[in-house]
Amino acid sequence: TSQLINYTLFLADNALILGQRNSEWCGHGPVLEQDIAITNISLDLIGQARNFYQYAASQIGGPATEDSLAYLRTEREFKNLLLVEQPNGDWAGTTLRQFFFSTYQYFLYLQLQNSTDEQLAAIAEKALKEVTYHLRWSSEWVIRLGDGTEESKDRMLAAIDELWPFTGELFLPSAFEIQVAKEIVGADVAIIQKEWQKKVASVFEEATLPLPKDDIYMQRGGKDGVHTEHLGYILAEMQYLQRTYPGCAW
Amino acid sequence: TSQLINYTLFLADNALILGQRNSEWCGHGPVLEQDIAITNISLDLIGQARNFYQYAASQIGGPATEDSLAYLRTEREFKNLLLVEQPNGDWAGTTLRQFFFSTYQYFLYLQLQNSTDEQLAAIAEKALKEVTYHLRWSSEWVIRLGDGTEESKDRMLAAIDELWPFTGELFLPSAFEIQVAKEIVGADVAIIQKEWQKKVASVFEEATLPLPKDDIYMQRGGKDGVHTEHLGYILAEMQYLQRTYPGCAW
Amino acid sequence: MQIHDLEKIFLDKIEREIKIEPRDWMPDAYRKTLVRQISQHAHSEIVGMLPEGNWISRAPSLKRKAILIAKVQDEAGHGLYLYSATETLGTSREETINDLHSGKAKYSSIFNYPTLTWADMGAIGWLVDGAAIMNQVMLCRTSYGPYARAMVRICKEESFHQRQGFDILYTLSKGSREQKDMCQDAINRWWWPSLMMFGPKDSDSTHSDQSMKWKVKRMTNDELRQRFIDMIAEQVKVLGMILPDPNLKWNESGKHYDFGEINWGEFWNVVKGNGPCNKQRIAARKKAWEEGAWVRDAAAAYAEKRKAKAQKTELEAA
Amino acid sequence: MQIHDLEKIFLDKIEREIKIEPRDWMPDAYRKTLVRQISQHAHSEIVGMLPEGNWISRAPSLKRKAILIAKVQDEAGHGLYLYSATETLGTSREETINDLHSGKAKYSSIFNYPTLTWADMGAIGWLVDGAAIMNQVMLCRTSYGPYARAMVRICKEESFHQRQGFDILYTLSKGSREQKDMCQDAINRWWWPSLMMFGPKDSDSTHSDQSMKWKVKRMTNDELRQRFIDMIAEQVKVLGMILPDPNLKWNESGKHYDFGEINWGEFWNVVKGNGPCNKQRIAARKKAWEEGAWVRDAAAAYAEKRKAKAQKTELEAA
Repeated sequence: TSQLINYTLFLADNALILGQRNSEWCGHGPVLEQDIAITNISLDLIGQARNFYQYAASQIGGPATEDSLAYLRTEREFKNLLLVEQPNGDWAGTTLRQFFFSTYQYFLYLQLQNSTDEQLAAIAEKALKEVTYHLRWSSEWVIRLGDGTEESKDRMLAAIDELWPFTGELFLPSAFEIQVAKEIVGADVAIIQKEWQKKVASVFEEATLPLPKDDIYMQRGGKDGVHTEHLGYILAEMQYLQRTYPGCAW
Repeated sequence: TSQLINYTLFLADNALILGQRNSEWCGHGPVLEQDIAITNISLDLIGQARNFYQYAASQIGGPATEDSLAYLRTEREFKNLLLVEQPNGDWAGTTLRQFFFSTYQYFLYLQLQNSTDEQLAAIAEKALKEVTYHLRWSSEWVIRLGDGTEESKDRMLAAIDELWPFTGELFLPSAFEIQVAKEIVGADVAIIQKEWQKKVASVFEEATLPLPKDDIYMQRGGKDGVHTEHLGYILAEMQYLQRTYPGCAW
Repeated sequence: MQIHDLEKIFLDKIEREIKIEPRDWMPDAYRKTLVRQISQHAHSEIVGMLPEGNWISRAPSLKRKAILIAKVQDEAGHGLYLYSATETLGTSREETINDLHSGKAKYSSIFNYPTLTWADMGAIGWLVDGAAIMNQVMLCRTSYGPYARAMVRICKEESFHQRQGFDILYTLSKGSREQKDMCQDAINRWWWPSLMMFGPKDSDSTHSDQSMKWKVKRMTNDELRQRFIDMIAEQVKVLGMILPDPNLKWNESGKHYDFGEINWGEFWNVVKGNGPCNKQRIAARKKAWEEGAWVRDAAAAYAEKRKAKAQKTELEAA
Repeated sequence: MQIHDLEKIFLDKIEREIKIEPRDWMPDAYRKTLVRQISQHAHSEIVGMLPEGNWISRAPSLKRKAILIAKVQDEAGHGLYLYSATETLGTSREETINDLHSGKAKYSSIFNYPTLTWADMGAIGWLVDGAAIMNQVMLCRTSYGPYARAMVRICKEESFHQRQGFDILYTLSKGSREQKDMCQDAINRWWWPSLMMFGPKDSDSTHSDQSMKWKVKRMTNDELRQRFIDMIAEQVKVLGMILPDPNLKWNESGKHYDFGEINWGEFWNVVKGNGPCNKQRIAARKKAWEEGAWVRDAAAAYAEKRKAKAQKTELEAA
């Protein structure tokens, strides 16, 4: 169904855009081992994106390919969460964004691997090992920076302030999520939310970081293609060659 | 001749790329009046670029337009000086870059307005008023920051260190400059260089800034399309819409 | 003279349509209202540079790029006029700007929406500037002289901007399928927020009554909004696009367009700081201001040096 | 034992192809040569991440993007091995990095050239990694154990990179007119700098003789360069491209390719710091290091806290 296509693209776009953002660190990390770690996460995410795009392309049929879906859609067609398109900020912002997202992705894939859609289930199952590592790695950084120096705590607090408003959207199911959850054994966003909150609370506690208050207003729009102003720039850069030399093999 | 086309494109590319760079300040200047001033310079430069591109398009003929020349050429085809594509840096970097370039452009246009090529002469003559203002404005900033506070002087010194290596290229005539100077009464780069050096020396003196030593190595390549890594990003962003929606009117 | 007499003279001037000037006596509340309103207007011009500035580097033709730069520059100019107008009321530009950065002063909430495609440049010109003009035309006759005169200058440029915005959309509406979609999409996203620009309904507006009496405002929010809707509902036909309101329909007896309910929850939410770009806009302004501090300091230090030098020369000459 | 005897044992090991290990006695000059060479090699890997990293965000397909990221990541890994190897010689990573940032330590000059088009990713893989491999294969047999073992690991990955680079160019060479031009242009720009990677001519090389005696190096600059040219001159035919050297031609009697004069003025100029990107590369590395200081501090502080806690727990349990 077309909602399954949208759902698959949503999964792909999330992974691609965060992979693209993380890869900006490549060669610029705070220490070599972490440069390698964040680049590795980037690579995993782009791998997941490719699997989802390939699946979406097979559903769409015709000339659609993983690359046509990644390189030839516009800012209003991308369905990724606003969270993943936010600028990297400093290392606190990047690791916190990763933590928020990996926690979400972990509980999402945990359910998806049991989906009746075999393709989605297979991709989720395979990716789950990677995401388990991303989650551990990013949790450790949130804890390390939260409970490190005064400066690192301040920076982590600023990152929370910056990114928290983008976490609500994760749990506001879009039309395609609702439809897909109905049609195939998909993911129940309410369950993900509960697990996500539990995990975040426990990591924040260990990190001696306060949980934001309940009444913070949550941004939304990504799933419907209404993004922040950042996405347009990401795509302009990412798609440049494909747009400049249409129809070429690379 | 095709060298006259190259020459015209060179004049156009310089103005466009510096206009594009300066326009990044729009809405972000250090004080409202200067935000307006730098934006105004940007506007003048883009206006000059349009005149030159239109003239180049008329020489090329066929479907060439000012927009096809600005939006559909690649990084290896742009002939602009490396100086104008350098990142804005801080206000010292931006005003110094403008000063170096406007001094150059002023003495260049001063000669070009007497060119036997009527089009070039007309464009240069018209633009000269604008450039005279750019030169005065940027000279004043170099003096003000050089002779302002300790911080502003340090920043101006850092900007000199950064940008000086890109000033040599201004006076290394390319094949098209040599050819055009021969064919039509064009600009004599050696004369521009002398005047440029005099002007820079006098403004630096008033600014209490030291002139860099003679033996600093000068970068080159822009005129032959061998740019710094910055230009690719400028073009990816600038050309995005034209590349994404080919053949449309806007 | 007693306060009572001064107030009488003041009200009498208002009554007789004589402009209040900076040196004239005026009630504190009048001054306060004006400072609030003019500075809010100034901030709107300055913050309003950001969503449009966002597309300067990506404008799709050199002509459009030049027009857009000139437009954003005009807004900076409007900001300048208006900061000057608040200065005539005894509030310095620095004070006014600090209030913006601290969140004490507001600016038009419309600029807290993101500009997502090139068509947004058209929609902002047509709808946002269009809505602003309704207000500004009225303000050309506002009772405070410097404000009214600033408005006269601003109005001329704004109506030019509105035409340019319409022209962007018009070109898109005659273009490719993708361009048409882009055009309709921008209208869909900007229509409701632009209706909110006129402020709450008259029945919910806190400042309106007194402002009307002082002739600071000369038409109510609802009156202006209705005028705007009537104008746009006609113009949209030229574009061959539709306004995203199923309840929009010509009311023959009232000779105006009826329209659907505005989402006031969203309105207040954005005013409170929760719009998509509130944080980003203020952060951009603060960054520009803070990173410009050393420049302003250097300029001041240099000016001081020059003055000292000039005085010395004068003394020696004397 | 006297120094004289130690040196005899050392030279004897070298002679008999027994690897020198970290705890073995070694002449100061040998240690110094190794630290200089290995750290220069490590820095080349790290700085070498930048020109290629420059195209990650713009890679033209997802597959190419993934391959490129993995490749740059490999280089970071190589840097790690090599920093570890310098540590076995008693030089800390921080020291080594400081020498890079201060300009005291060098890195391969090739990375001071800009990457201007996508084809440069191919040319770097094919030519730059290809030239590096020549050197590295030889270093797998270098006399210092940890260096030789690091090289074995590195060589495996590098030859993979070279194939990937060639594959990028191969695809371009079979593509559109623009792609073919892009391919030839990249070869034109990278050919001569990659020949310079082997260092000065043997007749002008300062460190070569002693290094050969110690079996740190096992082939001369000129020997390696000739091998490289002979290999590439054949491979370029597969691409249907040409090498930008009119004097390149098969020498039947010598069974190698003759080639034109290298521009040594350019070589020394870039070594001295005047290449197109020297400043930019070092600035990028320094920025990453300086902006990462608070992260490293926080990690250290946290580890300290954890250690203190663990000790306390241990004490309480005892």
